[in-house]
Amino acid sequence: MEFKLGGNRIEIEPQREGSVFIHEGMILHMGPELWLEIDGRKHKANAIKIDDVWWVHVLGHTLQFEVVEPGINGDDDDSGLTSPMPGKILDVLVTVGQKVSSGDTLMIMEAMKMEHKIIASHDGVVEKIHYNVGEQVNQGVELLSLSE
Amino acid sequence: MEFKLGGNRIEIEPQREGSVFIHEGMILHMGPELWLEIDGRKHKANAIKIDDVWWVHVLGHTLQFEVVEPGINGDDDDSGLTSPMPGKILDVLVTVGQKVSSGDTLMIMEAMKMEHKIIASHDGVVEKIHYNVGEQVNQGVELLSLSE
Amino acid sequence: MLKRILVANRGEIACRILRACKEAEIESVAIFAANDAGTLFTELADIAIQLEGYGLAETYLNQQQILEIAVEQGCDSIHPGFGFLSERADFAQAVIDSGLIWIGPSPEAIAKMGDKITARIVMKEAGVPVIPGEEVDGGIEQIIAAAPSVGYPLLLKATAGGGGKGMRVVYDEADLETEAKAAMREAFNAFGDDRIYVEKLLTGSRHIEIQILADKSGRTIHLGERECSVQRRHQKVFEESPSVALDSELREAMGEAACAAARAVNYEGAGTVEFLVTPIGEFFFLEMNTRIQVEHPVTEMVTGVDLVREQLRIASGEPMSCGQLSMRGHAIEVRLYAEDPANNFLPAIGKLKRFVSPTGPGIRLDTGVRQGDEVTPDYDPMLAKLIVWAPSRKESLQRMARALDEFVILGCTTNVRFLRELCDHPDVVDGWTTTDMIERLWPEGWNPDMELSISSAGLLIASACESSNYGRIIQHSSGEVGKISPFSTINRRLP
Amino acid sequence: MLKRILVANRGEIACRILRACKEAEIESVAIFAANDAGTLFTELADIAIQLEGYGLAETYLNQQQILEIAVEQGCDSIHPGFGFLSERADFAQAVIDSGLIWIGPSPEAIAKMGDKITARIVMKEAGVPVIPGEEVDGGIEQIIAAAPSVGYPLLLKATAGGGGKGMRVVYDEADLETEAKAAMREAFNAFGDDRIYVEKLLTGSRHIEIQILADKSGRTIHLGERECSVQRRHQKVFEESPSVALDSELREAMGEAACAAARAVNYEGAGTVEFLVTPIGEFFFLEMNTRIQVEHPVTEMVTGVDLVREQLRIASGEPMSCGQLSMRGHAIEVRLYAEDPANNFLPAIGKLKRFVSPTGPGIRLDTGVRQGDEVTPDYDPMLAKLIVWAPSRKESLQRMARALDEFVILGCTTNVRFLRELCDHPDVVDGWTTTDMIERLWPEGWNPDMELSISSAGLLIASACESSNYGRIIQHSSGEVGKISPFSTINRRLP
Repeated sequence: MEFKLGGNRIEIEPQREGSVFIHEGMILHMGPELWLEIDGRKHKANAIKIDDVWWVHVLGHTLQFEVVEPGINGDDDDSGLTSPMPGKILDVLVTVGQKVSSGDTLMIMEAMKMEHKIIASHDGVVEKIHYNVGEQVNQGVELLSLSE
Repeated sequence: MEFKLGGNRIEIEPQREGSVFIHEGMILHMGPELWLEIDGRKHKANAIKIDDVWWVHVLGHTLQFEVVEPGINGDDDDSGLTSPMPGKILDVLVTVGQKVSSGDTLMIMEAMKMEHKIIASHDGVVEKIHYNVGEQVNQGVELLSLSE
Repeated sequence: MLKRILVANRGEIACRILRACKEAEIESVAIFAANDAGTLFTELADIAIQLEGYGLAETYLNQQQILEIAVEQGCDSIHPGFGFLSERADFAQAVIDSGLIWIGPSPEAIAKMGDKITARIVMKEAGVPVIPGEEVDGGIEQIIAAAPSVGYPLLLKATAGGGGKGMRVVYDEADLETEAKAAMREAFNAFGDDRIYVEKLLTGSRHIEIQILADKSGRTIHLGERECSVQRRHQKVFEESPSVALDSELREAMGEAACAAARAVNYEGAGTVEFLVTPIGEFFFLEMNTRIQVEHPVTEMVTGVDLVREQLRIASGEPMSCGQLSMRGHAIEVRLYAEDPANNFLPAIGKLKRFVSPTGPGIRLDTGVRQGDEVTPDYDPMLAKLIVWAPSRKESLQRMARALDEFVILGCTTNVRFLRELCDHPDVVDGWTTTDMIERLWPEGWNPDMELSISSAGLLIASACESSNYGRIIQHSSGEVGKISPFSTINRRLP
Repeated sequence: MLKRILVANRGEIACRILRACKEAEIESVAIFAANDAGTLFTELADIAIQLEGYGLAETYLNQQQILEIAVEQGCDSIHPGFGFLSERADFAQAVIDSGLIWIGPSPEAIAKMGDKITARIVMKEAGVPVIPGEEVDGGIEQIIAAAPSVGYPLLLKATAGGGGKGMRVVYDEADLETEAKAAMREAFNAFGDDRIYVEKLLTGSRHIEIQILADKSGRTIHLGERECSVQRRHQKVFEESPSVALDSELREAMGEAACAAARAVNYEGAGTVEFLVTPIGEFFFLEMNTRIQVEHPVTEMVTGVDLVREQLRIASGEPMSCGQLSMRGHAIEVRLYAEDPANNFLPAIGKLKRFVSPTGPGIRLDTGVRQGDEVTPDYDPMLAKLIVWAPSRKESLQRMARALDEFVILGCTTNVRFLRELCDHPDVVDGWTTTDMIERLWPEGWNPDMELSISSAGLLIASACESSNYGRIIQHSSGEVGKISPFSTINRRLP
């Protein structure tokens, strides 16, 4: 089974015996509740799946694991200049064809009453600007295209 | 539609328009949450069905309504001498054939670390004793039969 | 400094103690019976060990097994909570004999106070006033012989007892034998000891108790009073501090008497001295509870002292951390029971499908359960305690009313509404709380003060939900997949 | 006595005020935008009225519409909470002109303190020390002209502002123009006023504020300090009282200065005077917040004063109810934000599929959300405030750590873990909290201090759940029946 955690792909195949799962010396007991056993100590865990992501709370930490569907091997580029959340474009600081360097501010958008900068993740040339000042954007949409 | 509330049967057919229900001047708005409107004021309500009983929390009160299946007209006698909860019979104070009066203590059972008396709901003669001292009983089982 | 504590209890008080351990950075070991697996307190422990056996005697009252676990798990101490083994001198002694620290007073102090007759005698000697009564040594004949000199109404109490178990009021000589037998049976089941003694029933009295703390350096202080007069079936349901019945003079006199009681048995740790206070302001020693008390939070909120953490400090030999006390405002605790107050407070069972507790300023919830938990008949029906604090008694009652209105519990009958109605009952508002209050106000039993529109509203909701298939949740989890067919639900839709 | 209050706010602070109304037995009217329908605060009001329109300007900032609703609903007063219209003198005046009571200080006091430049001048006159800076009147040229005399690093602040909006640190002249423009834009969007002024950035300082109360009888008192130094993006995240940096002498000096500041504008109600305190113990007036503050609960827990209820008393013309204060123990508040602290605190959205808050002694939760609620990008990402009280600062930090460990939130990224790590960070434990602390400790941004075993454990859990179909809930409610087929779930089971 494959997951993504913070952009990294991880494979895992825990040993399973009925409702008990084992991995790296840790034991997970699965009943109506989840109990994780490490060094003989049991800890309650919480997990819930939302869309393709497992949200896991364990030992005071909250982690998100995206399920990678078997067979799919798309090299989806996480460095895309996408909108981190729904909001409004306040300013576009570049034009199509402009050369930009990693770290340059390309756009400014407003969401949750705060301004957020959209910053170039690598050097390149602006190929397309998908939204203009004043437009509302949804979460996850691509705001600009940047050549490699 | 018919319900039982505290032994009484009540019939109700609220007016319905889509997700709005009306009864005796009260309006219920049904969305992901329940909002009851009385005299223009909205109050949040909570409801959940467990087995055949609707548990309703409204205006600080908690009520239970048992659904009466249409067609069923059984005059089930709620004055039956049934076990109010799982427990153990501690004492049987009557014998078969004994005449008892309403209010007489017939049995003593223990549950939740307390003693509870099973009391005659009407005058009658003990017809059958279903459990003896020391036996475990489940909730809702008939403990004794009493003639009318 | 303690390093690893075994908490020999369950439910709400186990949660309270386990959280105190966590905060004090002391490791904790919980023990649980099979039917408590997965409940809240097992979650809060660093280590949770399942007890073998069934029933109380084989599990939470099984001294041998508990001691073995404590030793195996490398514990250095045991906290007994309340109930269960908390007032068993033999267990305290066995803990000490195993080389562990007993978080509580000495076995001698427990024994003296636990035997209610010895306690009466010790208190008399220490100059603490006791209730008129007869220190009979159990046995039905002795009780019958002692009764006439005490007079009716009288109270039968378990010599080994507490918590209302084995306690019976007798108004008439005709009922004496039946009630005495019932009391003896209950006492035997609860404490393994069927001795009963006889006291005068002081009607119209208040139950007021004084919290004390005593450390190994010899300091003994009192932390003011709690009034716990509102009781049903001799179990407290509504507790507050301070009491409207005490002025500073009476408070100091009772506080002094409580400290004298503690010193008379070389008391160490947290303890409570219970008194009955008559309408004219006399007070009588009832008993001393040699453990933390269910209602300790009201004292914590008024004094700002963390009593459980002080227990841990004192047990480890440190002096208590509280200096000069600064009492402030008013606190009220209500006990949330799984019971039907409209049916003589009969315990109830069920699954807590909804359990939404109030939040906001001045609210504290000490709970042993959370949404989804099952209330079983195996244990005491107390689910949780809701405690509020506010600057004044009036504001405290208003806050409690607000909090109880917000509390939603579906799936198990509870006393929430009963508690809510107490908050604005004139006798409670005016402070006319006495131990016979509930019988006095509702001699025919309590029923909710419910306008017709409420039941009508409930009916509308139930019928609308039923006809529209509202809120039916079908959970597909590993264990349950396929058990419930969605089609059966659809079939039951009404036109 | 007030009879019916309109609460012109939403979320957590609306809940706080509505509960205070309930407790004070005053009727309450909530107003809500369409996208807030069904949220917690609308539940807690006696009457909830939906606002027409979309966006802040048409709803929560729509003075005309709010006033019309207040009059239509027969309200006698308006409580503005914090943010939104709370510091709008014109709104306060309009409320008064409509014949209603404004629960807050006079429009004149708001105007004087709200215009940061006027406030600086009034404070200088009242003998309250202010931060070195230039009271420029806005406009990019004036800012550029004033900067050199103030020197770098400097702070651009919105003249009409507060809450970190329109505030920018400039370390280098090269960035001045860009940052000033951004600040002006943000200020305009937040306050409808783009004026900016310039102050020296006092690095290594602490943000310490004094709570005051003033009633119509002329009594003005201070309720001690709150230290709010731990900030990210100039917004407070961790607040406590008392501050380790103040001794009783400095506390009294600052308290006196705060009361002088309040008296200088004939202040009425609850207010906060903010100061920067330098490492050598100088203090400078920052600004006065003429409203209830987000972090007011820490003062409530230390002083035992219910500040919101006192606001209601004072507005109705009664004297404040608190007499001689008795400060006790230590309180800490953390602000729970829907944000990703590992990604420069970027706000986050999502549905709160699990929201299980801690309970037990010394815990207070002031929340605007509960399990099942959606966090949208429409409003401020603050979800709730978790406040703890304990007898000492150390115990308070231990309690907060315990509480945050218990807090389970799934479905929306929050700063819970960041807050948890603050609790035992040596600088926090030792009290070395300064306003630049987060940048100082994590110059490259914060990342959770997570052992490999944690992510490994998470991975095990995710894979086990995925392969065993655990915890998939399909809800069949009226609106959703049939939307999700159980078969699609079964199909996705892995072998």
